[in-house]
Amino acid sequence: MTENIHSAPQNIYKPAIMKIVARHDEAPGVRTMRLEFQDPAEHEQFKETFRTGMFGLYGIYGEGESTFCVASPETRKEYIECTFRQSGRVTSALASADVGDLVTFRGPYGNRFPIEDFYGKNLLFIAGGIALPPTRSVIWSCLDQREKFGKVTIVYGARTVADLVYKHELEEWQKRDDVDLVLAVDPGGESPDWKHRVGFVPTVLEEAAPSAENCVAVLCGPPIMIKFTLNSLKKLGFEESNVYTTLENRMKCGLGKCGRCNVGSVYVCKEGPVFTAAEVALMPQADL
Amino acid sequence: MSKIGVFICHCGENIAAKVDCTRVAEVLGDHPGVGASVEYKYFCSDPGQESVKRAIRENNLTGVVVAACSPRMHEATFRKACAEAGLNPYMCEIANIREQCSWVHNDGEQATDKAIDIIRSMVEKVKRNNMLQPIEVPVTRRALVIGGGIAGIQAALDIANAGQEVVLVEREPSLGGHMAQLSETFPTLDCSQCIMTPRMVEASQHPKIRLLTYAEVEHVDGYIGNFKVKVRMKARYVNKDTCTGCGECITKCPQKKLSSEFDCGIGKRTAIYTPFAQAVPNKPVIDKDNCTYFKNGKCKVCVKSCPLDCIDFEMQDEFIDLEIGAIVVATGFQVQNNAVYGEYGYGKYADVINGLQFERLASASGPTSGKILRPSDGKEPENIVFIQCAGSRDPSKGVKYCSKICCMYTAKHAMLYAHKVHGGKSNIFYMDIRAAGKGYDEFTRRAIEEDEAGYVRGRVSKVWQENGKLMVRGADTLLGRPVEVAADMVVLATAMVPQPDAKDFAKVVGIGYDEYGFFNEAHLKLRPVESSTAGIYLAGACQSPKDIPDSVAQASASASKVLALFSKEKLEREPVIAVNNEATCAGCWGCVLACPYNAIEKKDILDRSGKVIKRVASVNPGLCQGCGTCVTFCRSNSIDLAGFTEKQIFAEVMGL
Amino acid sequence: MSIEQQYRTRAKELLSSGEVKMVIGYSKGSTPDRRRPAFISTPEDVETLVLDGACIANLSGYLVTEGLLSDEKRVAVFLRPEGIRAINILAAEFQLNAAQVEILGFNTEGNEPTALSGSKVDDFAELIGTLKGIIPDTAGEELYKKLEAMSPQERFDFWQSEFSKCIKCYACRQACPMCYCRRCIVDNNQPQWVNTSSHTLGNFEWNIVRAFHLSGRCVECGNCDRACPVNIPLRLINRKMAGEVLEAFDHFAGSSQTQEPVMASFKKDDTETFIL
Amino acid sequence: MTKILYTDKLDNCVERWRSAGLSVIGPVRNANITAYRPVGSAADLELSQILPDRSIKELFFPQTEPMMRYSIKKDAINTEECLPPVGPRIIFGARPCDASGLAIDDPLFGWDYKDEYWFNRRNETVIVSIACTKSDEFCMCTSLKLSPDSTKGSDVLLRPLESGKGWQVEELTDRGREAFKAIAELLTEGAEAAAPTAVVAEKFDADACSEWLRNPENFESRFWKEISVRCIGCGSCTYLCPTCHCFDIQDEGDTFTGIRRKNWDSCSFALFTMHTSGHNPRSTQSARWRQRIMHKFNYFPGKFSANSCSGCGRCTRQCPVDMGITETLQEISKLSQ
Repeated sequence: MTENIHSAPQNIYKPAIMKIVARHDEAPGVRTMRLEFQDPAEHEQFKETFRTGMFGLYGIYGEGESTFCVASPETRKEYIECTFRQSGRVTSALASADVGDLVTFRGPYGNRFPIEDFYGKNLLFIAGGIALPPTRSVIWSCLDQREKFGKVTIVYGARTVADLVYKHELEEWQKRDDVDLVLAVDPGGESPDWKHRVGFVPTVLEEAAPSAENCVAVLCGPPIMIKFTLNSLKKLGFEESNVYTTLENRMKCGLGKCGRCNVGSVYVCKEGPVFTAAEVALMPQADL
Repeated sequence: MSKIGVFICHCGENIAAKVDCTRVAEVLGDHPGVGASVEYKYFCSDPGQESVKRAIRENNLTGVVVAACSPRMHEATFRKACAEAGLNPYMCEIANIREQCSWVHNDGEQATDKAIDIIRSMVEKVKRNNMLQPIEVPVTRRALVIGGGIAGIQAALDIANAGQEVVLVEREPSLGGHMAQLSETFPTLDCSQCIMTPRMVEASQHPKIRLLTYAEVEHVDGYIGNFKVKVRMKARYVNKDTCTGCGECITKCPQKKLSSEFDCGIGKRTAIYTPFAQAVPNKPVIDKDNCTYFKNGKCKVCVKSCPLDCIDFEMQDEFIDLEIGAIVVATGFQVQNNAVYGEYGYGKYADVINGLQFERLASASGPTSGKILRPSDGKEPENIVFIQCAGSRDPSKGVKYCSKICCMYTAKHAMLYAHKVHGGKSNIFYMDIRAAGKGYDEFTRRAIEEDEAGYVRGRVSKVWQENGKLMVRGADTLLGRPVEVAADMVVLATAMVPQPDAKDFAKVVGIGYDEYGFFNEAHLKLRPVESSTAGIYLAGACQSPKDIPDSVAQASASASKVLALFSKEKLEREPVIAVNNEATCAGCWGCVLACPYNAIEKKDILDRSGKVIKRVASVNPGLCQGCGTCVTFCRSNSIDLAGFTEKQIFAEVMGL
Repeated sequence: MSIEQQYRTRAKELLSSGEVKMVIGYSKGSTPDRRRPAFISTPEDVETLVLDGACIANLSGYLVTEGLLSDEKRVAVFLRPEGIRAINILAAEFQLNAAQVEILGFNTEGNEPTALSGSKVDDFAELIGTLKGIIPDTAGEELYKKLEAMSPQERFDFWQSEFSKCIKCYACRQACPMCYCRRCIVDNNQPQWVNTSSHTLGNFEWNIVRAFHLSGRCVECGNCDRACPVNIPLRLINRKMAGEVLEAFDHFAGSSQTQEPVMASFKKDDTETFIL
Repeated sequence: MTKILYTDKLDNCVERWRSAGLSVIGPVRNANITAYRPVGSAADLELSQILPDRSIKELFFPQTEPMMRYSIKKDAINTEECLPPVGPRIIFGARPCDASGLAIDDPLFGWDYKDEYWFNRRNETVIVSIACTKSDEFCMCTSLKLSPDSTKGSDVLLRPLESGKGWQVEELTDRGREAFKAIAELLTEGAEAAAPTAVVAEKFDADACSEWLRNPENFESRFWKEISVRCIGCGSCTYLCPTCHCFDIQDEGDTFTGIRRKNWDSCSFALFTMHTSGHNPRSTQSARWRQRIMHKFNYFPGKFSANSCSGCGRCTRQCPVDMGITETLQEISKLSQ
């Protein structure tokens, strides 16, 4: 686990005001927003502290705050990008916010992906559905300094073609010859012109069979996908300590106080959200 | 955030005289989420509507609030304008700053502040509006008319003559209703049967009308355009397809002393009978309760007498299922049982009769062939006392309302009596004479002036028998003295009341009724022929006491409503309906009980293996009228009303 | 044989014969004057059952625990008359099938429990009939009378002061057998009708909404009152509502398992002039 | 010789403290309940109850408190912070278990990020505890290595005199000494004996319990289901607990102005951990009760080196179904043997 890097504002619960400068609909109910700080000091603080893997609490006054990752990489700190699915009270309010509107952001909180430790290694990114955003932050952090890494493979699956997020970036990665992109949709989710794979992520991963040799895997997805994908990774020879994933629990404070994100003795908000598969294995599985 | 356009209408001076529209527009312009805020003299005018449309297009508005008059006036206008500009019409709302603001306030400043509040709260609502789509309901173009009296016949004929199918259900063995019982009708004194019979025949022979007599509506399901109706065909014990109506069986029936319903008990009938000579269909039924064969297992005289072998004692009630698009309820009325007036001696003295019985006495086809004879001894009465308001306008023993027709028919009775019994003397005790109607007042004047009906203003306190005479004691309130009249016959102008089973029937059909059991119209003034349930209309005295012209007029009005409904293949309905959140529904069925339209059903949620894991409420969008009763009842807060969601209402309140 | 022994024997029979899969009763508590709910599913364990004057909690709420009755097996439960009425309401509101409930009925006069005869909910119809309109016990009775005598303003002040203690834990709701909703109105945050904060407004909102939701449904078992960690006399609000409903609609909550909820049912002779 | 504060001087003390700018708080009985509340005079104090019904926690971490006020304009959002009302205060007559509870939570509110709502109040408050001479069957401080005269979390500890006429004064911290300077003249030097402290029997072996809880195998033990079957999830144990610190953040207001509030929340509530997706990591009441016990006696001590329980016993005392920490830990003690 890496050290916590945190800001120390006067009031730890006071959010920064952000302006929506762009928004993009990724999939039905899923939206990406690009936010810019209004207060230069707050922006400076963010630049100093933000590292890939950290999360924030995005909010609208009157509705509350909701936790999700910073989907933009640590190599691009001029703005914050976040991607969320409209489901609850806060995300519904965020979804109705338009370019030019103001929202709030509190963070960045939590730990980070130890990207320096990945230098010189091959990278395997695996994501399912709406869980591409945290992975994307790592992907861009690495692609923005591509020369420091070996082979880069991205395996991304979604339920249907429509559910794939970051479609424009997928295209971009597809075109790059220094990235190996494997796309898949669940059986029945393909469109007539779908040229990629059909199948569930674990199966597709095994078919694509990237080598575990000198390779770090970053895995994000719904709990059930993670469970099966970990098995597949094991089959492919990955050590649990070389597999990184993120946990996303309900949070209110993000600061290790409010008491609801704990899994066993772990405060996901402070000691996570990034964990190795080895660390996750030590947690009480029933509480995940 | 949304871009809401706010359009503040001056309504000429109606609004602008009190509300500072310029200030309102400025304040609203600064309201978060408002994309345009403008004022104009008349937004409902063509240029006004055009400017709304233009603003929607130019500013990419996501919603519209028109601050103007009541939504009753122009909601439809502006929703249409929005639709024409490419905006979902349900993203448009009206903020009423006229009836609810400028018209009711004196202080301009306060009115302006209030207008701002009203509009702001509506802006907050519109921000949370959803793009609703109208609900399309297919329409079965077949009408059901319940009740074969004059109202039902008229409605059926009007619909059928316009080319639409009609099923006409009558629970008695024959069409006709009360009008067939009447002698002459006011104010023209033409013979009721003479004008009624042709209509009955026309209805029975109309190719578009399916006539079901001796039949009752058992069950009504479904909703406007799509009712499913079950009709019970009561066993007639006579095969009506083969029966020619020759009447042999009736002549031969040994059971001859049964009281005739049609003659209101003053005539007799047999056990196998047709209610009256001109009955349509003119085919008998067997009164099972009084038939010797059914009682003793012996007789079968009718079987022997029938040349065509039509009698079938084994016959059972049958059920017919009908698909119906619209229903006209014309179930009529009854007369109150005057036994409640013990002091008038009704039921105790044979010669105290009610108005309907008098009609039968006066009717040429009645038991006395139109002669006015005392039921007790068949003598011609020399003196008759008519007592008006025998039940009506009497909250203590009778009903609170006015039965509307009694003043007129009592005048008519006095007139008929004068014409038939020369020298007969009539006294009419009345409270006041209500003769509003075409030719009505002239008619009562005629009774008084030409036919010398003796009108006494006052109430009768007691009727008793003395020396073969009925002694009537009352008061003449104009002269301020008690009156006592010795009469040979007393006729009570009995109150019109709903059918005794009207409330149960209303439950079957799913319509509302008032405290008496008269069916409720959707709006007393503006929707007088519609029931509270869409697709069900009312005609005749089942809604309130009515005379023949009123009944016929309402029947035709109902028919026009039905025909309007049938003018389209599909019905577009407001999508303002209840929606249940199945995830949080506790399945207590409170909503099912609370729903006045039977629009909520129980639905099973199954797991993959088909096992019921949960039962929840489910709203039928065709039936739901969007009244919101279920929403208020739902304890777990699971039901919401589209167009008026709790989120919207909450925002509206919080925006104030 | 004491009633306790009698019911232990009965419970043993029911479990041994497989007639019920579980007996919900009382066992010894952490102090001599406390009894705690006990869930017995083997005949051997019936000896831990206790029945005495300290057994006052209404156990009917446990019957609607998710999944308990879904296997269509039967469960026996110790119930006082209020508890039996609660079964009627739960059945009338389709939360359970009363046929699955074997009732071990008892009442407490003074400190000694007496057995109530009957085992199915309908067996107690007559008993329930006799309870109609009778104030069940004297708990809080004095205060109730005092409240009744107060002016509206005084009463408002009284409740304001009581509600000011509320800490919004919703223990009253959790303890109430009638609060079975999967999602309580206060847990609906879209919109958040009722504030979760324990300030005057939020406290009033909650307690009054609850009183309305229980009108015509509360059996006055006192579970809420006992559960309240800050001793708000919650039972009195519900007693008031029960009295109003009895007077206005002749409705005695839990009279039968076909009783319609008073606020959602129309009688045929009700006028319907309020529906347009 | 020790310093003694006689009861009859208490009114003067209250006066003195007040003139020294301290607001005085103590156990007060009102509307059928005893809670720590502002004291008008010494007569308001209810010191005879074993312990106040409500814990001391709410003076530092109230059920609801504003964090900020916001107002939304067309192109701007204004946030106005609401820091807790600052002002020195003295709590007279805290129970040692309550005072310890505060000390237990200090590290939680202070790790990495300092929660000012807690610490501003902590720093401004002098806590004068009174050792217990009475206890009831629910008290369990001794099982948690605390005692009826524990000094943990207190600035001053008072020991009741045998005569019942006052207290021996034991000043523990500078803050306590400072506060007692203001009433120095009202104290007497004396040798009067203190009443014996209450006897609180040890009910369970907390160490053995923690050990059992640390064993991952026991996480899935059937025990959790059995012990919590009657739990109705009402959460009053957590709301009365002096150490339970879970909270929620809620916005309240009309459309454009409002208050963001910090409100108590409870791990006993089903919705506490519910994800928006509907997935709930702790979906059963037994999982929630396990979390509560695990958190207090395994996770929390692992992080902050003390059990998150000061043994006040309120959880059991109030539980509508007669459950509580004592019973659970007693059972665990048995299992761990």
